[in-house]
Amino acid sequence: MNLDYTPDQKAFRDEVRAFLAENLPERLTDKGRAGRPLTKRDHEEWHAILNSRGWLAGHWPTEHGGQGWDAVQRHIFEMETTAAGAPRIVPFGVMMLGPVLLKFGSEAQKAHYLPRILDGTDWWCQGYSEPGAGSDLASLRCEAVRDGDHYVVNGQKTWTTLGQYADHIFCLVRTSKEGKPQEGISFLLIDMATPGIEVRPIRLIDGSVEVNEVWFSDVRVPVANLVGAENMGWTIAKYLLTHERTNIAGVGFASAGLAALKRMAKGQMDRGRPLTENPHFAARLARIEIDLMAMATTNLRVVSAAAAGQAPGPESSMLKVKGTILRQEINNLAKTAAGPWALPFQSEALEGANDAIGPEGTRRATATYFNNRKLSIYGGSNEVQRNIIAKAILEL
Amino acid sequence: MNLDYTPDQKAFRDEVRAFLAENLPERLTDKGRAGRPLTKRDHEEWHAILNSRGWLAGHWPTEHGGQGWDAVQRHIFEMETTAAGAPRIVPFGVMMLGPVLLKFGSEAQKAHYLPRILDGTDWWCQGYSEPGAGSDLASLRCEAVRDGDHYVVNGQKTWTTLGQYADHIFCLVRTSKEGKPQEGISFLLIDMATPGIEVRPIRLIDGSVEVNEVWFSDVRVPVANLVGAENMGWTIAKYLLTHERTNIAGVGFASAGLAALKRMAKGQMDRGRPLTENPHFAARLARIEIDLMAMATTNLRVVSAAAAGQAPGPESSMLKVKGTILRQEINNLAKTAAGPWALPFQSEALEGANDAIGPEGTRRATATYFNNRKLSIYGGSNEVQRNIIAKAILEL
Amino acid sequence: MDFSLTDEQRMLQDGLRRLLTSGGTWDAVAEMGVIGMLLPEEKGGYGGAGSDLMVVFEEIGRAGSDLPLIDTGVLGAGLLAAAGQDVDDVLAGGARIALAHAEPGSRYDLAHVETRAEENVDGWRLTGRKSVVVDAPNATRLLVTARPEDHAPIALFEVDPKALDLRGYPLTGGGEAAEIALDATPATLLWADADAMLADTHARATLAISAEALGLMESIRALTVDYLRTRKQFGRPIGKFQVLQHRMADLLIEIEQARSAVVNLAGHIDTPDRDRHVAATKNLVGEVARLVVEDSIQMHGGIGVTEEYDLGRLAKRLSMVDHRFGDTLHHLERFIELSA
Amino acid sequence: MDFSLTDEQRMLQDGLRRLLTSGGTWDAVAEMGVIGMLLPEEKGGYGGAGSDLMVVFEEIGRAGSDLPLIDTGVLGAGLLAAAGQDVDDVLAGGARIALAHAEPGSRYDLAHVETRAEENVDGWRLTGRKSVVVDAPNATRLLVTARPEDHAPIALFEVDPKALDLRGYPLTGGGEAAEIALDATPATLLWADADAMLADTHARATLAISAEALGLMESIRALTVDYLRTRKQFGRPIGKFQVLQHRMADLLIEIEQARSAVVNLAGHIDTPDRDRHVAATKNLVGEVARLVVEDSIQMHGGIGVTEEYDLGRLAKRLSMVDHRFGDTLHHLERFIELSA
Repeated sequence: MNLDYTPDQKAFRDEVRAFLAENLPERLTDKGRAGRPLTKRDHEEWHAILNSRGWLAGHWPTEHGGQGWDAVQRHIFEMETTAAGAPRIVPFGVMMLGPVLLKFGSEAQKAHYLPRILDGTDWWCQGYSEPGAGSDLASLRCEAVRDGDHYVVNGQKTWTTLGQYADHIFCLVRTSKEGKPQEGISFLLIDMATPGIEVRPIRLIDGSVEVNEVWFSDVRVPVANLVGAENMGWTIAKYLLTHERTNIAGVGFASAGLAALKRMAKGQMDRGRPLTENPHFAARLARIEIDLMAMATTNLRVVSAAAAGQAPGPESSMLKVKGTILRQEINNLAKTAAGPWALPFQSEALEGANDAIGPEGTRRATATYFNNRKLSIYGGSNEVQRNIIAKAILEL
Repeated sequence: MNLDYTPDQKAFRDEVRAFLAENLPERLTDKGRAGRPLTKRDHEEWHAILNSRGWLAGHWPTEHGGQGWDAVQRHIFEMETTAAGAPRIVPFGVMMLGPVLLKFGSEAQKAHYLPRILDGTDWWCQGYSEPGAGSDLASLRCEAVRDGDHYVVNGQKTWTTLGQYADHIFCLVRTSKEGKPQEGISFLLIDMATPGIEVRPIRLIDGSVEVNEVWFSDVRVPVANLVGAENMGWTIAKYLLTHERTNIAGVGFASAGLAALKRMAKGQMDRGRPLTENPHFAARLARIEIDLMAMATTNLRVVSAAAAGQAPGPESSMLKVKGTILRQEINNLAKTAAGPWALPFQSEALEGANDAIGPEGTRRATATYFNNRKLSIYGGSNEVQRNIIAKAILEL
Repeated sequence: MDFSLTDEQRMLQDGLRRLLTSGGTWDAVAEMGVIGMLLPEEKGGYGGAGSDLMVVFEEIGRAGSDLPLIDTGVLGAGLLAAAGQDVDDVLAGGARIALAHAEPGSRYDLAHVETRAEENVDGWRLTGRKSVVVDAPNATRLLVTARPEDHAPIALFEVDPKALDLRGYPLTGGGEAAEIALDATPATLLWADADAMLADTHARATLAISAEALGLMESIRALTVDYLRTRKQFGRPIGKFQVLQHRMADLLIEIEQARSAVVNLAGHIDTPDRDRHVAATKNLVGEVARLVVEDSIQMHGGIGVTEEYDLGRLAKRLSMVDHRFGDTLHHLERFIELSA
Repeated sequence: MDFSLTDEQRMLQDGLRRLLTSGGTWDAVAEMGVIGMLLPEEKGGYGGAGSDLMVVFEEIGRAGSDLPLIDTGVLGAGLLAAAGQDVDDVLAGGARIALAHAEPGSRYDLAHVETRAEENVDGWRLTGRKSVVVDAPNATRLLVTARPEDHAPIALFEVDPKALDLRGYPLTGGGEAAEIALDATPATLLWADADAMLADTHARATLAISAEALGLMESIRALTVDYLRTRKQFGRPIGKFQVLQHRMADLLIEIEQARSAVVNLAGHIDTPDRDRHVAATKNLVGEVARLVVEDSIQMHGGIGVTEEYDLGRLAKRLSMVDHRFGDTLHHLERFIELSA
């Protein structure tokens, strides 16, 4: 048993660090540190920088422009970029559609779409949830009816993150009402410039506008845009839920969040001493840190097993639940640490106004707290994850 | 709104206090304080003292030897006796069978049994649970088959508290297998001297032997011992679960337990200071105390409503859940406070040996912690209570 | 022992609930006499019992109202009356008062006042910074605390809000506040030794905001129960899932605990044990508020965090209760100190 | 990065598991060479890595064994070896060693030693009281700590257990301990300045008991999963109830956290960051242990607290882990101090 990286892994880590020191724009890390949201341009800039080094999709195979990273390398890359305050890679193309096409896509689809993800030609978003089908994807109703060489899509998707920036959407659509509800679902690629698509932003209580409703009215999609076979969408969705989730625990985000929280709390005075010296605050901070130290190792154990080729079990569900609880705990303690500075409503909209209230670290505490309530809701709610874990261990 | 007692209630409280100062034997409070279990004799002695004043069953109507206390008086009596360290009244006759007979019993049954409960002639125990029917009473199987003027009882009861002391048992028995499972249950009074009854003690992990298995083999019980009509047992059991539970929160026990915990913790030194000055210990103590202050008022609000004649709703379930959580929290913190003194196994069996290990307040901490795991299991487990609450509010 | 309301309180409750449901304005609420209910007779009001405050603010919370009743009614009118000022006009709704007491570094410490008061021939002048002054952008009267010198008692002043450098902004969950810079700002001295009256009005404000939190919890509970009964997933109402049933049961239990904590504080607001109850109640209410906010959003799923659905606004208001008049940590420590 | 065991460790794990399942005695365990696995080569053993301790004690825990391997192997042999003594006989199972270090008032403070050592012409004599000395009633060798004077370093002595006033008693969850009164008891000085070796052996003992706790958790988990699958109520296996499913899922998550915490400590036991990991691991393991004990009993219902069913004994042992080598509160405070 050895908790250290191998010499090769250390060398890779150093390589990533050196690259970040050289190439990560300070403008972007500053924005991240202040909790200000990134623009589409910011994301594109960072993607292009990574792609120039071949690291935008390092876990893809080399023949498709990746590096063939194993789970440990991928983990190292994620930890280093997060620790350096780099923007996260927008996941929809690189982390979600890419692996789906690699596993289930036709050669033509791979040849067409994968390079366009890497070079930024296409910006993808995800069309899974519907108003009546959040955690219960099997009951989705957005339907695609075959009409010659096309599917005609009608219905509504919701919670489409960054849909306002996207020019393509991958959707789960109903292609059959026969059999079990999950048997009639297909995975479809849709160009958002197709007539009949409308995107409406949803404003959230933190003031953000990152999620959207997407409406489809008689949208004609070429049959060639079907991924895998018709009615195979459930298999594809499940694949994404259990594979390709090395970062599901969000250890990097949690570590960076905890570090930021500590910095901020040290600067808040509480009855004449730094808040970090209030024993009750210190206790809550310590409990989070102790839990995070363990979760980081749980995560590494899973990563290490994945790198050794072991099939994923309920571990990704366990990491999702614990990881989101911890991150929300950090967000809550940051809101607590902000004290009265949590009161001003400082939404994204105020960003440019340069008139934020209170010390820098406190300004986004409340908005982040509310925004990250989503962590335990989306990507399979924590209740659904616990159902999955229980099913796997109880075998009932 | 007024949180003080009325002058009449204050006078009653003072009367109870004066009586306790005069009549509560120090020998019994000493035993209680040291956490030593009471013998059958101890219980009988205390019951007799209370009965001499007419206070053993103060909530019974006056014509049956009670005082007709309302819920507030009853609450005052319970709080005062607990605070004084008096033994609890063994509930099976006075608190359980008594109210059942008063509500459902025949005149003959009332005339025969009620005085014998008061004067200590009969010691009752409860035969509800079975090995396959704990929280799920409807599935009980111990059966009573009519044979002339008798029922013939066969089967097994378990978790029969203090059954080893009892000479009578009231049982839920199956008298019909028709209809819904709960429809074929009857409430039967059984003299434990009847041939065919065997009592076997169950040893618990704290070393105690307070619960028992009771086995019935062709036990002949006169039909006159049926309470209410045949197959009416479920109604009677439900009546007991929602009525007659003024003390279900255990505020008195919790208050006494918290006071004992504080006394004990003050005497434990932790790195050169009393444990109560360890801020992390103090925080847990404070959280318990704050919760208890609120629960005491929740309890009073329910008591006050009951005294005003309001029908009980899901409140008793709410008090049961919160009350047991709090008492178990106190028990856990007492075990923590005991520190290394929690390690010696100090069971009841050692009681007489006069060789207990460690400071007095610490000696029973571990045993009490384990013994009181039962609080959230018996009398309708906390899971069952939450089902009841949810059903009442969600009306689904 | 009596937990029921008086007939007058019940009328107030009914009237206020009806008024707020139909979008009651500041003037309408004042006209109903609500502000006067917050002060006792000896201070010019006609209420002022703990239970009066509880009734009023539970309704404010239930409606999710952001009327600045705490600021004008409890703090403002309370301090003016304690300083011997006539408050008839205030009770009639003729003024909106903000209290500029907290400062950028004071967090929840009432005693932390670095703003300096200097007296010269023209009268008093104040210099310093005041922070998150709730309702200041709308205030017609502004009360300001300052010290003539280090370690001197805190003194209470009035300043003309129009004469001020005031930077207003919206608050999370509704209402507004401002950062205020005082730079030799002319002021009128109201009371030289205001520590006790500040402690007293803040204790009452803590009761008020705790009752408001309780009202918010009740509304959120109702919304959530309704959602559990109507929203369907996996082919049945989500309220049929045992995990959500039990979570809702636990919420209900904790909301009852919060109600009892508010009752306790209301019953002890004029007793020597007041401060210990302030600490206990605010701590418990803060803990329960967090649970209610997080669990109700979780049970709603995504819709719980959208602006168009009512839960979000109520949840934000409830979550902000922990950031005024001391949070759970602050009051936990206070409770430990006061229990020692 | 490699979380797998070596071939030797896997053999040790398999062998020990088989041996303990068939009721392995002290002699059999010693003969297998298990005690030697707890010490590194430079101290006379042939193991001693953090992962060696983890493997051994996870099996001890899994079996619910009360063999005093921590006392003889980790503390006893560890201290003797550190003091330059030959431990071949101990590693071969030829001795049972108890360490009399804690005193009635020491709680979890390693530095609290009031027992006094005095040297005269006949040699050293010790006077004081030692408390909850685990396995002392069965020990053939007894190590005792004392100070020659206030503030002097702690010195390590050996005392003949037969010459002692020793009051033995059983421990919750198995094993025995004793209260020991020393009254000018003759003793042999082993090491004059033993603070560092005490800290070191106690860090290793904390790893050992944390791994033991992990093994206990695994056994309790297995029992509980089995119970949920087979026990029927309301007409179906209780594992079909969503509330119990989710509680079991949460237990599983927390047990994985405990495993990672033990891995962390095993991996840092010989690094400068050792003490911070000792505190983190023991705190986390204590928290998880409480959850596992209480939830597993609750899910079992009444049978969970009966002596005849295996859960009770395992739960008692697991619950007692928090009372040796510092509890969750102690290590929380240590972690905060070490993180500052």
